[in-house]
Amino acid sequence: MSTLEIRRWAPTGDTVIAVQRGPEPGGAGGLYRAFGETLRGLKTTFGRLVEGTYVYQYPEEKIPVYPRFRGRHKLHRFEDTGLEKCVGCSLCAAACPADCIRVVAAENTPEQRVSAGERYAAVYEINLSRCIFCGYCEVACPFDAITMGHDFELSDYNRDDLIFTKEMLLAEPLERTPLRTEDE
Amino acid sequence: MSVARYDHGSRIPGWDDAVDLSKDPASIPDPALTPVPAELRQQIEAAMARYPDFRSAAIPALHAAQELHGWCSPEAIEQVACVMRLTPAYLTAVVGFYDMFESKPVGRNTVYVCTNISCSLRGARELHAAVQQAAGDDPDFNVRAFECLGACDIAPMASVNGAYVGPLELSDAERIVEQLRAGEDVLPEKQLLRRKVADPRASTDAPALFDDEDRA
Amino acid sequence: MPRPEVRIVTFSIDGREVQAPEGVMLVDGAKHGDVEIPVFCYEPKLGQPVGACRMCLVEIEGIPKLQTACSTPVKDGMVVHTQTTRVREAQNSVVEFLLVNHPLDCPVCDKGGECPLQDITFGWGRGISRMVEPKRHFKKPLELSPLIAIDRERCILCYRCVRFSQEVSEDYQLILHERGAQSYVGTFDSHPYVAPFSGNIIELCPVGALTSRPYRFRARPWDIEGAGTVCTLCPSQCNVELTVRDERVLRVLGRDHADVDDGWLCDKGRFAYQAIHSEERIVEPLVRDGDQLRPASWERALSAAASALGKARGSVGALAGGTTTNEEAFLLQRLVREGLGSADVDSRIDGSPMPLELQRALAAPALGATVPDIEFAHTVLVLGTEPVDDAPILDLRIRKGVRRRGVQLAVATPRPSSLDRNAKLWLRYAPGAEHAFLAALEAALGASGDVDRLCAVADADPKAVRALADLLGEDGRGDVVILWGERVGAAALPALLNVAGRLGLAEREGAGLLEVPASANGRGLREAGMQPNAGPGLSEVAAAGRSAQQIAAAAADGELAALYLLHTDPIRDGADAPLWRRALARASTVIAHSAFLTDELREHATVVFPAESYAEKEGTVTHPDGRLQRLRPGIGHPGSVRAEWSVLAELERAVSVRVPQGDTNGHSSPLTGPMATRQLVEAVPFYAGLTLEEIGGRGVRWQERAAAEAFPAGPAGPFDVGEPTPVASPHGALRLGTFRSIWAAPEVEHAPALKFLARSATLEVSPADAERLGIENGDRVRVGNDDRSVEARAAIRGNAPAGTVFLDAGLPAGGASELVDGTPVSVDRAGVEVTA
Amino acid sequence: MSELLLFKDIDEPGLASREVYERRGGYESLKRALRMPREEVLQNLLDSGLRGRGGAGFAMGKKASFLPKGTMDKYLVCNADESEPGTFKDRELMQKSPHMLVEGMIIAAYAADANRSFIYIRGEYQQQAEILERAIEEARSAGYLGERILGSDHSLSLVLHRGAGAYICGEETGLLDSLEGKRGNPRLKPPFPANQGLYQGPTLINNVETLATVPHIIRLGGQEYAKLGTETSTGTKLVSVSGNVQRPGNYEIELGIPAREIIFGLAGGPERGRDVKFWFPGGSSSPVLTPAELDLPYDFDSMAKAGSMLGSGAIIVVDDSQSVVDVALTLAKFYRHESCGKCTPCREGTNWTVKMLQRVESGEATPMDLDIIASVQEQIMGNCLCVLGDAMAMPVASMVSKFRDEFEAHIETRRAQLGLGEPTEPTPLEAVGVGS
Repeated sequence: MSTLEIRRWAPTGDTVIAVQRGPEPGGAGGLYRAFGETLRGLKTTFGRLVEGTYVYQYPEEKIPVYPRFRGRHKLHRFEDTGLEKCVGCSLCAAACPADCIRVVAAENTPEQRVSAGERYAAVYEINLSRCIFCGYCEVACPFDAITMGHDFELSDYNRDDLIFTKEMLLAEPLERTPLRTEDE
Repeated sequence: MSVARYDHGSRIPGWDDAVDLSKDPASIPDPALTPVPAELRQQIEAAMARYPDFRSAAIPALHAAQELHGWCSPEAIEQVACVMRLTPAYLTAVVGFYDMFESKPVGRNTVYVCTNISCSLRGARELHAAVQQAAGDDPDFNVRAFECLGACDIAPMASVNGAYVGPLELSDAERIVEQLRAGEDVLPEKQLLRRKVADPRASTDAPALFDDEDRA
Repeated sequence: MPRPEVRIVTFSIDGREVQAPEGVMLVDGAKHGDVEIPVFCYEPKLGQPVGACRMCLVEIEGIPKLQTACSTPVKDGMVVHTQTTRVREAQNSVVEFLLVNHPLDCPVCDKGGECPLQDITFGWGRGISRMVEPKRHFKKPLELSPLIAIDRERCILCYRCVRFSQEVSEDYQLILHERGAQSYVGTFDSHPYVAPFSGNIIELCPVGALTSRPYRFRARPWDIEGAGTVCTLCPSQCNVELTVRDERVLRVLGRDHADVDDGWLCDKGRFAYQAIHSEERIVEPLVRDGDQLRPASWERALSAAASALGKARGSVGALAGGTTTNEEAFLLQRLVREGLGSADVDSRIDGSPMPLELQRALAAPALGATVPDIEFAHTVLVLGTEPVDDAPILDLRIRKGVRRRGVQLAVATPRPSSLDRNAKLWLRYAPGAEHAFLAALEAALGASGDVDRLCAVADADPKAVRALADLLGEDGRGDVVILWGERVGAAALPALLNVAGRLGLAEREGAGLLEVPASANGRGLREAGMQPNAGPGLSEVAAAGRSAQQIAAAAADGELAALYLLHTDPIRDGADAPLWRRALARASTVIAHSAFLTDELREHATVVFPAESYAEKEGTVTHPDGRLQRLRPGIGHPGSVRAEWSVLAELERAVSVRVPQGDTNGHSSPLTGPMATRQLVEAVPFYAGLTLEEIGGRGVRWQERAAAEAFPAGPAGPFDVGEPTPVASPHGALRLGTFRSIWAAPEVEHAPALKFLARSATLEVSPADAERLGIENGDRVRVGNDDRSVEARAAIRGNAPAGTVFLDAGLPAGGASELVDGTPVSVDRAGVEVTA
Repeated sequence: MSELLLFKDIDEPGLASREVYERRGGYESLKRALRMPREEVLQNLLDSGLRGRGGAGFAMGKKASFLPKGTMDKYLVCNADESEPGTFKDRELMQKSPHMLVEGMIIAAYAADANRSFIYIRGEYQQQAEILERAIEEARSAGYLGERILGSDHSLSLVLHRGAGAYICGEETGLLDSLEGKRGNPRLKPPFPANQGLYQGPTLINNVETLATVPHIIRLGGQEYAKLGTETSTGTKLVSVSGNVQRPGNYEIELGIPAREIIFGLAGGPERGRDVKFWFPGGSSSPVLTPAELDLPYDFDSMAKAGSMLGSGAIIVVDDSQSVVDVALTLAKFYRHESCGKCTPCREGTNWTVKMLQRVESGEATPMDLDIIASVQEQIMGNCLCVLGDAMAMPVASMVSKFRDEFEAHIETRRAQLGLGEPTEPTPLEAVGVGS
């Protein structure tokens, strides 16, 4: 009575996902389990083999990336108000295993409102020469203010130029990396 | 001197109010700079003398100050604080804790309508609404729904300037207000002080001890 | 009250046998068994537990209801459970209740990451909320004072801040308004909460409801590093932890030390760190170039200083004060004495010279009281000092003793003290009449002398003096601690020593004298040899030099060619500003280590070396009770600031032909900070063998070490008290008393957050005098004596003694030091002609 | 039915004056007590078995005997902050027979060796305070109060202290804080008032009725008094009956008579055509009882056995025309208003309960909310600093458990009225709080 009763989950209809199970071990099924998957893999390999070689003419031609590819970070604004989503909480910096994020927060004033919260990031820098693109910052962000984009062309002539500032991260990348569609 | 007030009529800020940074911190008022009416000072000092610890006189002193000022205004609190040598904040904390201390300006005629359980079972909420309506927005009146006033035997009831009256009917609301306006004794026939004990053995004119018909 | 004996008891917690001192609360006792019991409202520093938050409920066998571990003392054989379903259920419930109205705005909350509520919710909460009703919402953040912001949404009403204001600092400004779920923390009638210790509530708050406005949003706990050191802005020398981010001090927190500060900090210590990063701070050497000071290289500055000093050999006066460390003081006096052949060094800038044997008698280990002694004494006498201004943290210690341990407090000061209300007895004497007053007290304690006559000289009430003597002197009444201010003056000290002798303070363990020096490291400077008549370790010197006052007079008369000012501004700190102005103008060379330029330095300094802040310093300081504490650099030097010990060492090398570098038989100039410390320790016999490791993070009292035996004992007394000079009894004119507010400090003026507290001259007048003079509260008045005068704002004080006015000292200009000390003053409304 | 003790002569005109009171045998017990040694007076109180009439029902003599011996100032405080809804017996006593209380206090102070006494009367009882003040003045001028009372070695000062409207000041430690001039927050116990109470001194705190009974115990003798009532609930008790009854008021009964006799016999029961739906046996803080429990003997133990309590002896009768939801909400609002705010479960628990009950009232709740209400009450019970939290949690929990059907029916009807349709069952994730 004193604790909250957790109701039994009784799924029905569409909520159920059927999973196909492989054959039971032993006998012919066991043999298939031992070699079948290997053979299936080899089929793909040989199938590709006959396709021949194709060279992507990078950088003119770019390999599309998968939707979940973790490229250069982006900072976001609210679409309706234009305010920055980042409140300068520094959780990304705390989560960053490479220690490449630096946030210095400041307080919004009624005259100058930058973010939706009380505070905003006065300085937001990512040192991309150190970043390992693990995506922890994205996970840590309580406001979905930072996400990993698809941009991977990040080389430069100067180390200092690889420290991306807030303005750079808020801006859309100049060239968009092609995105792979589902069946590609 | 005009006194800046918040929207709610009080100089005492609420939840949503920041402090006024232009003010000095409120320490114990300096007697050289805080005039206190002689009568109030004497009342407070008399109260302080009655207790082993002078702080005990905080409530009596605030009662006296409220009597004089109509509510526990910052001026009233400062005066008490000055005599008692306490910080005004100490007294503000006390004022806030007790229902009978008014931290906002109110009318002089106090009508507390009990709306607690026994009274509300007998229609106190309607009565409160009726009294409020009868008093309207007359600034002389302070009509409040009050928690149990300890007179459930005359439910629904009200305390009118300290005098308990009941059981009241809705029609009494108008009379209470009228009589207060006229400065008369309020509902003399319904005053608690004139009421006899309900226990039939104690009271000679109460009904018989057991009325068989009423037994379920 | 003597310190209670501690007995160890054994009890069982979660099936483990645990030993803990008897009488400690279960919460603390459990820690001995590595069991953590969550708490919010419990904070032993605040006094008796209130058991309000209910977070610490535990099950104790034999008691049917769950008990609060914060208020249940451990007893022998007690069996406690903290992990049962029932306890967990209760803990879950309390967390759930606390979160009912707590906004989950941790990402924007300054407390996030170092928040007890976060931690406890994580550790003891249910992890879910069943509350679907709207939470309360309020405007946020609101100002509670210029220093503190309050966010009432986040408040969990644990009472800590309110209890601090009511039971620790006793300013009683912060209260709970209303009742029940409507309660909120606030002040009277929208007055700000401004008090000397208000900042402590920020550290006490277990949620982000009270935040520091200067620290707001500056950093997150994972961005910062903590650096432990000692605050040297006043003699209290509180242990602090600096919050450092990117080589900047962003915050100062207390670093609990029961023997020093009890875990509290004053607002000056807490917020004045901003002065470290002030734009106006000098961060490079300045050398005079014609009539202007210009930035220069270190080489140039050092050689300029060395050659100027070298020219003035034998005619150099040196003063040290402020945050000067023992090492710096030691090196400076060696530089002046041995390198420059002058004996004129001093650290008592506003004091008069003090005979060496008196000094030795006063500093004797047996006669010294410690800070905790104040708390456990039977009677404490506060003599000629206002602790809240002179050593603020001691004010809290005295209040704690009175409130919690029944200490009897007596206050004897010329100016009404904020401790009067806590005192069993307080009395007033005329400003400057310490000598007469103490002589009267000694007579009242049984010495020969006419109490009434002496009281008349001191303008004190003989009845009160006799009552004080009774309070202090009754046999077998326990320990007496006398907290006295350096400003009582040298003349009064024989009588003070005699009073101590009559009370037998030297024979008692917890009794004694505790001096509040005028400068932050006053004791250390003197022990390091920064005195005209004593070398390091209070050793005798061949020929005594001039005291600070005499240095000023000599310089003004052209008898001294050079002045060396280490961390001190004599215009502000000295007793006679006009004399010092003349001295600085007349001296051909003025070398100063200063963090900020004053008008006088701008005009007269030859070389100004940038001074280190205490956050950058390395070295040791000595607490008034003899505790050597270690300063550790928390941040790097800004600009081209250099360690001052090294600057002094460089100068020593440059000016001295007798000190070749690397000479191991004599002394050599130190090359590292620890080397400087070693040289100091070698020079002071009673510091012998002390190492920085031994001092460590908590410090060590030299009196408690074996080397203390090497202390040069002074005469045993009784001392010749002499005849006190009668204080001026003015005819129509008023006596002038002075006081130095806690806020009269350059750090306060240069810290943006504290600027609003910076003092301007205020004249405290009694109502009777005000009426006679036709002065209203707040009027501008002109105070003058001889041919000098200053303008001040009149403040009428009901408890001020009639016939005396009190004027601010320690101001950069226009304070009491502009007037002639001890001479009656006249007061007129400003604009009216000053009567001669 | 035995003779009346407290209510004997209560309506005698002028009883509030010393003259009439003395004519009716007043202050005789005092004189008698002062002739006995202290120990004997205390023994009489112990023998009488008198249990405190304020609510907790702790044996009064025992409490008095807890006070340490010694020469320090000891205090007797009369708790006249009668603020439990449904209780109004002390008001009647103080108003009509103030001297009985004064006399009782002097005797109790003598037994406990207290030298200073206070009456803490609630601020709303303005008229009663004036009457008492007069009575105290009369007693003082007659030498019943002051130094060396009636030539004995007993000295006592008595100060009447008016409160200013706070239910929590009826809690003994809250009362002490209030009497010390602070906010009336209850204190942590231990230390108990008997050791460290008012101004940190030993303090005996008793209710008005308890103290007013003392002269009668001395008059009858402790053992004789103990013969009244039941074995564990001795003596007569003033019962305040209110709510839906025909003759609300105070009745003096011998403990142990059936509750039905009080509600129907004395107070006349509900209006004709109405039935008792439930009743509070001991003020609004007591868990409610159903009509089935009307025949229980009205005494401390039987009420406790039935899962409720006798409390201050205030019976509130609710008839079947009333909505239980409404009663629960009224009660919860009262306790929210009166919670001092010191401890978390009470402050937040009462607040949350009101919010939930308001949703039940308006029909926005689901039956699952009733489970949460019940669970929250459990979380409050026993976890608070004082009993105020429990005082709300117990009756609300009892109402929800005993009248759950009605609560559910209420929600349904309200939803129908508002056209909200069936309550949606929360998804499993919502049920464990994720996503809410």
